[in-house]
Amino acid sequence: MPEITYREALRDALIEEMDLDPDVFIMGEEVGVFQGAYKVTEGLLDRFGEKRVVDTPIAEEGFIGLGAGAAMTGLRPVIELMTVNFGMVAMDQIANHAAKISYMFGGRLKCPIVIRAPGGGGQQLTAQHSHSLDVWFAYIPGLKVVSPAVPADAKGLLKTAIRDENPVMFLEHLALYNTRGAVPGGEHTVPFGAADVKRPGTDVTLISHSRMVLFALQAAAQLAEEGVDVEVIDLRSIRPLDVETLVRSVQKTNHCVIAEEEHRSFGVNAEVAATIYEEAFDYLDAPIARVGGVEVPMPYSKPLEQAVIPSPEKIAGAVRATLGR
Amino acid sequence: MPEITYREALRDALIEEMDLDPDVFIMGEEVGVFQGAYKVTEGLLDRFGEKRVVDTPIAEEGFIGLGAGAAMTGLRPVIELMTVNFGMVAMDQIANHAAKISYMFGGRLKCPIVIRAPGGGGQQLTAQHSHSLDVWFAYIPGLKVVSPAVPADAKGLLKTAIRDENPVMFLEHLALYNTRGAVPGGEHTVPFGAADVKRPGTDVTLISHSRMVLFALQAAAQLAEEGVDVEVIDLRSIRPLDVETLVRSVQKTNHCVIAEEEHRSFGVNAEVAATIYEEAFDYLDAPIARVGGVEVPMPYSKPLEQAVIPSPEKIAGAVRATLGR
Amino acid sequence: MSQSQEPIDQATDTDIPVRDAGDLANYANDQLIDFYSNMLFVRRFEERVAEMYLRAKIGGYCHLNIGEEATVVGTLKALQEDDYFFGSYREHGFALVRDVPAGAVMAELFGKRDGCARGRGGSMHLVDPDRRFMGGYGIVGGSIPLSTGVAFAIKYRGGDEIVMSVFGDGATNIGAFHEALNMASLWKLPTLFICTNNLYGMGTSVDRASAVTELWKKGIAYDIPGYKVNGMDVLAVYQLTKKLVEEVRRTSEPIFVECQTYRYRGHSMADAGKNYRSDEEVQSWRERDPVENFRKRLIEGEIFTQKDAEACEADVLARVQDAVDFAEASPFPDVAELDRFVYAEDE
Amino acid sequence: MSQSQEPIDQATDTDIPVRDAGDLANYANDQLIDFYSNMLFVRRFEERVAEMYLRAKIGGYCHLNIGEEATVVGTLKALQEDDYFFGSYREHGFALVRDVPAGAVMAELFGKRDGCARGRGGSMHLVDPDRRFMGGYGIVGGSIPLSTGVAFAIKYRGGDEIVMSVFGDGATNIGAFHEALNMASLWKLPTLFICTNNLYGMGTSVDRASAVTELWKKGIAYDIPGYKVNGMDVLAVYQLTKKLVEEVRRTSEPIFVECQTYRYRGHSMADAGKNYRSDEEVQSWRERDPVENFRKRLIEGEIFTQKDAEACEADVLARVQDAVDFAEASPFPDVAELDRFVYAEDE
Ligand SMILES: Cc1ncc(C[n+]2csc(CCOP(=O)(O)OP(=O)(O)O)c2C)c(N)n1
Ligand SMILES: Cc1ncc(C[n+]2csc(CCOP(=O)(O)OP(=O)(O)O)c2C)c(N)n1
Ligand SMILES: [Mg+2]
Ligand SMILES: [Mg+2]
Repeated sequence: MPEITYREALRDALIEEMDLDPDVFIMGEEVGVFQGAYKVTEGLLDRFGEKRVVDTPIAEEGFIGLGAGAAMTGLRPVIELMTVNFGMVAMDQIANHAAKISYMFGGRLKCPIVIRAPGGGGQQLTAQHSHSLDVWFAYIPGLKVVSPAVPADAKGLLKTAIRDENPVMFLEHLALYNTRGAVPGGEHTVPFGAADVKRPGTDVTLISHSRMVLFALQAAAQLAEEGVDVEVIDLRSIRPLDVETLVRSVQKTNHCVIAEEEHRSFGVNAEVAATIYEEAFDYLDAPIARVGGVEVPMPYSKPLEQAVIPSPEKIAGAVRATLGR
Repeated sequence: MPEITYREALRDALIEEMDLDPDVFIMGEEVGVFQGAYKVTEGLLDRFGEKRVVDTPIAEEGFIGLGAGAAMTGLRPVIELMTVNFGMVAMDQIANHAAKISYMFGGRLKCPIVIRAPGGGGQQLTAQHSHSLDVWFAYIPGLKVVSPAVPADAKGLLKTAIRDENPVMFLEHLALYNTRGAVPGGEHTVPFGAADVKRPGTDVTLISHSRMVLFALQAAAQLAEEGVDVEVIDLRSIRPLDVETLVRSVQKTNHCVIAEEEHRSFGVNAEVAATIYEEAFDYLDAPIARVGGVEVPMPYSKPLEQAVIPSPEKIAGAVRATLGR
Repeated sequence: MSQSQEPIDQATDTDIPVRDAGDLANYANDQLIDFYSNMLFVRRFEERVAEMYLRAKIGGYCHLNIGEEATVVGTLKALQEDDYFFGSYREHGFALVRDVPAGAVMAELFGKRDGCARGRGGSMHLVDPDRRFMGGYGIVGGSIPLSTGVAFAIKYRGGDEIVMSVFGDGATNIGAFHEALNMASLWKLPTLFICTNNLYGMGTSVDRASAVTELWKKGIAYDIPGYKVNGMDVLAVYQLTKKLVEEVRRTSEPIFVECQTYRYRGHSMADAGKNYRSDEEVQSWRERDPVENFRKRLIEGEIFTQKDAEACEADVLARVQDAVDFAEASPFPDVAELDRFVYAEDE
Repeated sequence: MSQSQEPIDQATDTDIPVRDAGDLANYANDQLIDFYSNMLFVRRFEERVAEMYLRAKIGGYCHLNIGEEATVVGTLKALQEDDYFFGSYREHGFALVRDVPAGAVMAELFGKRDGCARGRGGSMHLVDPDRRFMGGYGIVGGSIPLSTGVAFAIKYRGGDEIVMSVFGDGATNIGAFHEALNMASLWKLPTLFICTNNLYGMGTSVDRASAVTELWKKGIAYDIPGYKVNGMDVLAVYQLTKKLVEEVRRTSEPIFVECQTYRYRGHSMADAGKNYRSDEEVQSWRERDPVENFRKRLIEGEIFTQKDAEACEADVLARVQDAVDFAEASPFPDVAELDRFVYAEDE
């Protein structure tokens, strides 16, 4: 299998789905002439034309609402939110319109929109531009929320998202676009609601998603040298959550660490932890350790920012502590 | 102590603080001429005049931002968001501006704004108007989040909020305005970060906040007849969270149930649960039971809506199940 | 809180000629009677809704169109069958005029299984995709971006339908309005924006909410032509809207219309409608009543007789009663199906 | 993507007379030289920032004012000391002209302890309350409501300061802009809105983003008078702004000014600025360079000599170097203080 970047994987998924279905179109700030703020949509304007690759004004609430309206007629917009931070101006259209269309109209309308949005920190983008808002979206019934860590999942999940009949928040990570990985050739989709064991292990279950999966794998590699066999699970899908895979792993390892980039409190990690306790309480030999971002608005200064974001070392440390080593 | 309504308690707090400090003013939709959509601000326009009781256009992002700007100069706006649902159009000003002012400017500016917002369901207000968004706000460092269940706390927390130097989300509940309770006379404030044992008990810790505290107390009364002695704890303050009070109770009762109106998954309850497990794992004789709203956009039809919101019976059932009865 | 109360009949800032709306001779009798009976139906239906609300058959927020019937009927009757409609939470009348079955509307208000949104939506979220009635929405201004999205889809597919997007005066102050109108104009999306200016957003009069009180001008900031019409006169509204619907269809460019109208009752069933306006003001608008005055005109113009009017009244009342009966007879939705429709059932 | 490139010097839609901006005789020599040296300082500072960015001394998003110096200097020099300023993320130059110590600005860009935001804010969030420089903000349009809030506070307290609120052309399409301008006008909040129209929001030209491309007209939708000025001519900008600052102060009513300017570089350090505009376009604007042309004018007008200009250049470079040295010498913030300032330290 050829290695491609996360960015290319996303682009491939877009191209394949746009080739397959003329109802799929792309809309967002700088997706066309500028070739994408992060170049995910590079070349697509040339390939598909202005009709299907639509540059917008800076008006996230407006164009996400517009996309949702188009979706209500059966079109399949793939909206690029330049970064998830700008979702804050559009929350009403995402969470109180798109997410509600199916239910509040008794199933008589639907809204198959995909909103792609990179988030996360690590690039000195400071307080207003470094959010992980996964939990905001995950909390809302009517939305589906997925977040790939590696190119294969980026491609497979995006294809699934575009074909889904519901609004999907597709959460990317700014620091992943240049990362590489193998992607299966041919038609490749990844189902929603299926976590992925990225590294099997027996001693402890280490759960994360998005960029933190890479850090978790680094921590696992380091711990392997110390004789600790870590099972690394990538959530991939946050809503729906694949409880079964998580519980099965914990039943085997009896120990669990959750490492996420989000603010440590009130995040996705809390739900994951609470759920595992509910389903596997008697299997846990120690409380679940939660590693998360330090709870501050993201500072600009490099050493401060580095101190906010969980590192592989910090994750490894939490694993050791959980195992009493 | 005289019994007054939750609404009157809020109004008293506003009047007292406005009498004390000329920098305090009220702003929001229908707070003046209309006397408040839920009549909390009734009479205040007459008493304080147009300068300090400001009716706004329907522009939540605009007037919350405007309030935040005024707060940056040291004024103390108390914004009324007609309901928390309309906060969705203003999330950017709340979570990405007001909440960030202090930190991103290195402490050189501050933003002492209070945003009062009623939320919750139970009044057939349907999908777009029945949110409990507590977890969205609680997730954001830089915000403080409080939510009173009874008139005394409504008054005491609101006075504290107005005196606080930081942005405070003050979350009320639509179904509580007419409920009555005793409020201490004279100067009465309630500190942030302090949960309140609303009913002491020895067998199980039952945690909730806002309207659910009333349901929890009803459940406790019913269980008392069955010989189960429930300790009911009202969080009151969500960010900061009073972990100590929660943990102390669980160490005593060895059992815990959390009952919240919010959607059951990815809510405040998950953080409360995960934290208690972390701090009191060895004291828990059973997994924490979480009772929450059924995860659907709120349906209009009365029987459906009633099925969504946790009832005292459902809460009591969860307590029994946790105790193995 | 002073509001202009002069009659306003003419389109403004436009060179599209407007025929004299007052001339009944320009219309077939059937059409005039159809307008009348539709307005009457909205009036009587809403009166019954108010009654049912007080009897606790209906709950939640409930906003009536009473007083606004000429605007409701005049705008919607100008729309073609395959055109799309978006409304706010004050949309009962629009649903009825769009031929959403009255029984399904009343059943929805009752929260019953046979409601047009299967009891999930209630008063603010009536819907009927079969009639391209794309729903009522509860967030002020929230439906406007969605409506331009449907217009975008029409253009994407090369269709010749248009979208009618209805919202209140208060909605013109919120960001979503601004963003959506800019895009509609920039991309030439076939949308007819209809602002029902009933002088108040809840208790806030237009001049206390909007720096520019001539709301029809607001489109001009997006290069969208604006018109204002007397929203108490069904013929004036119909005539202008009809023209503009076809204009939008022909050019695929958005147009903005302000209909000057009034709601007699409070903002919703929870508001007595007293403390922000005078009784005299309400009375002065009642004297311009769109239903009463139109009936008088039809009788004076010998379009129909007093007896015909009475028959119409009886017919309308019977249809309203049928709707109530239908709603009463329908069961509540099955609680076992509580979480159906959260996600679209994948095909 | 065609953009008007005619010189535009006059205020429009106004009866306030505008003096001939070109007449150097209207200004004291000191003032003219002050304008020049400020523009030059912004230019050289920003060039050094670019260099430091490439050397990884500076990270994150970094947006420069190069090309926009006349707008930066002309607007800010018109402001009184106790007036307030709000900017976007493209605000380095504004901070410098507002006399925020250049060392503290550079140290902030370096993420150092002695930065004006103590290293927490970086390029987009420069601040200095002592100089009523109320901050740079990263969300397009997000600072506009805040700025009107300060104007509200001024009025609340009966002060006679004003607020200058600066944002880009792209920001005029977002909801916050609309909501804030409406309230500023409705409540007569003393705000001077300055739109720096540099023809692009990132790669999107004004005509691809805004249905109305004459941005100064956008205020009119809120009954706010609009002006347009040649943003490449510091005297034109200063003269108009000066007048309007005092007009806002006198009337407590908001005014809107569009400054037509241009950024030579890409949107940020991450953008080469190539694929959405032609080299010829960039070149044509460089020929109108605000710094170069003004220097020539000053020399031709015998305000100063070529030698003076060289001395000024040397002085500016030295000051930039001082700023860099200061930033280099400052330590990084103490990680132990990571969570300081999340909440205001209660008094
Ligand atoms: C964003 C938002 N803010 C506030 C409300 C509460 N609210 C409901 S209707 C209304 C008044 C709307 O007035 P207008 O647009 O004139 O419509 P009308 O009710 O007069 O038909 C308000 C403030 C809301 N639904 N949405
Ligand atoms: C709400 C929001 N959407 C998108 C962005 C990303 N973004 C940053 S600057 C920018 C362009 C702004 O253009 P303009 O207002 O013209 O200012 P300029 O950069 O030209 O000074 C965009 C789209 C943002 N910061 N905020
Ligand atoms: Mg109205
Ligand atoms: Mg620009």
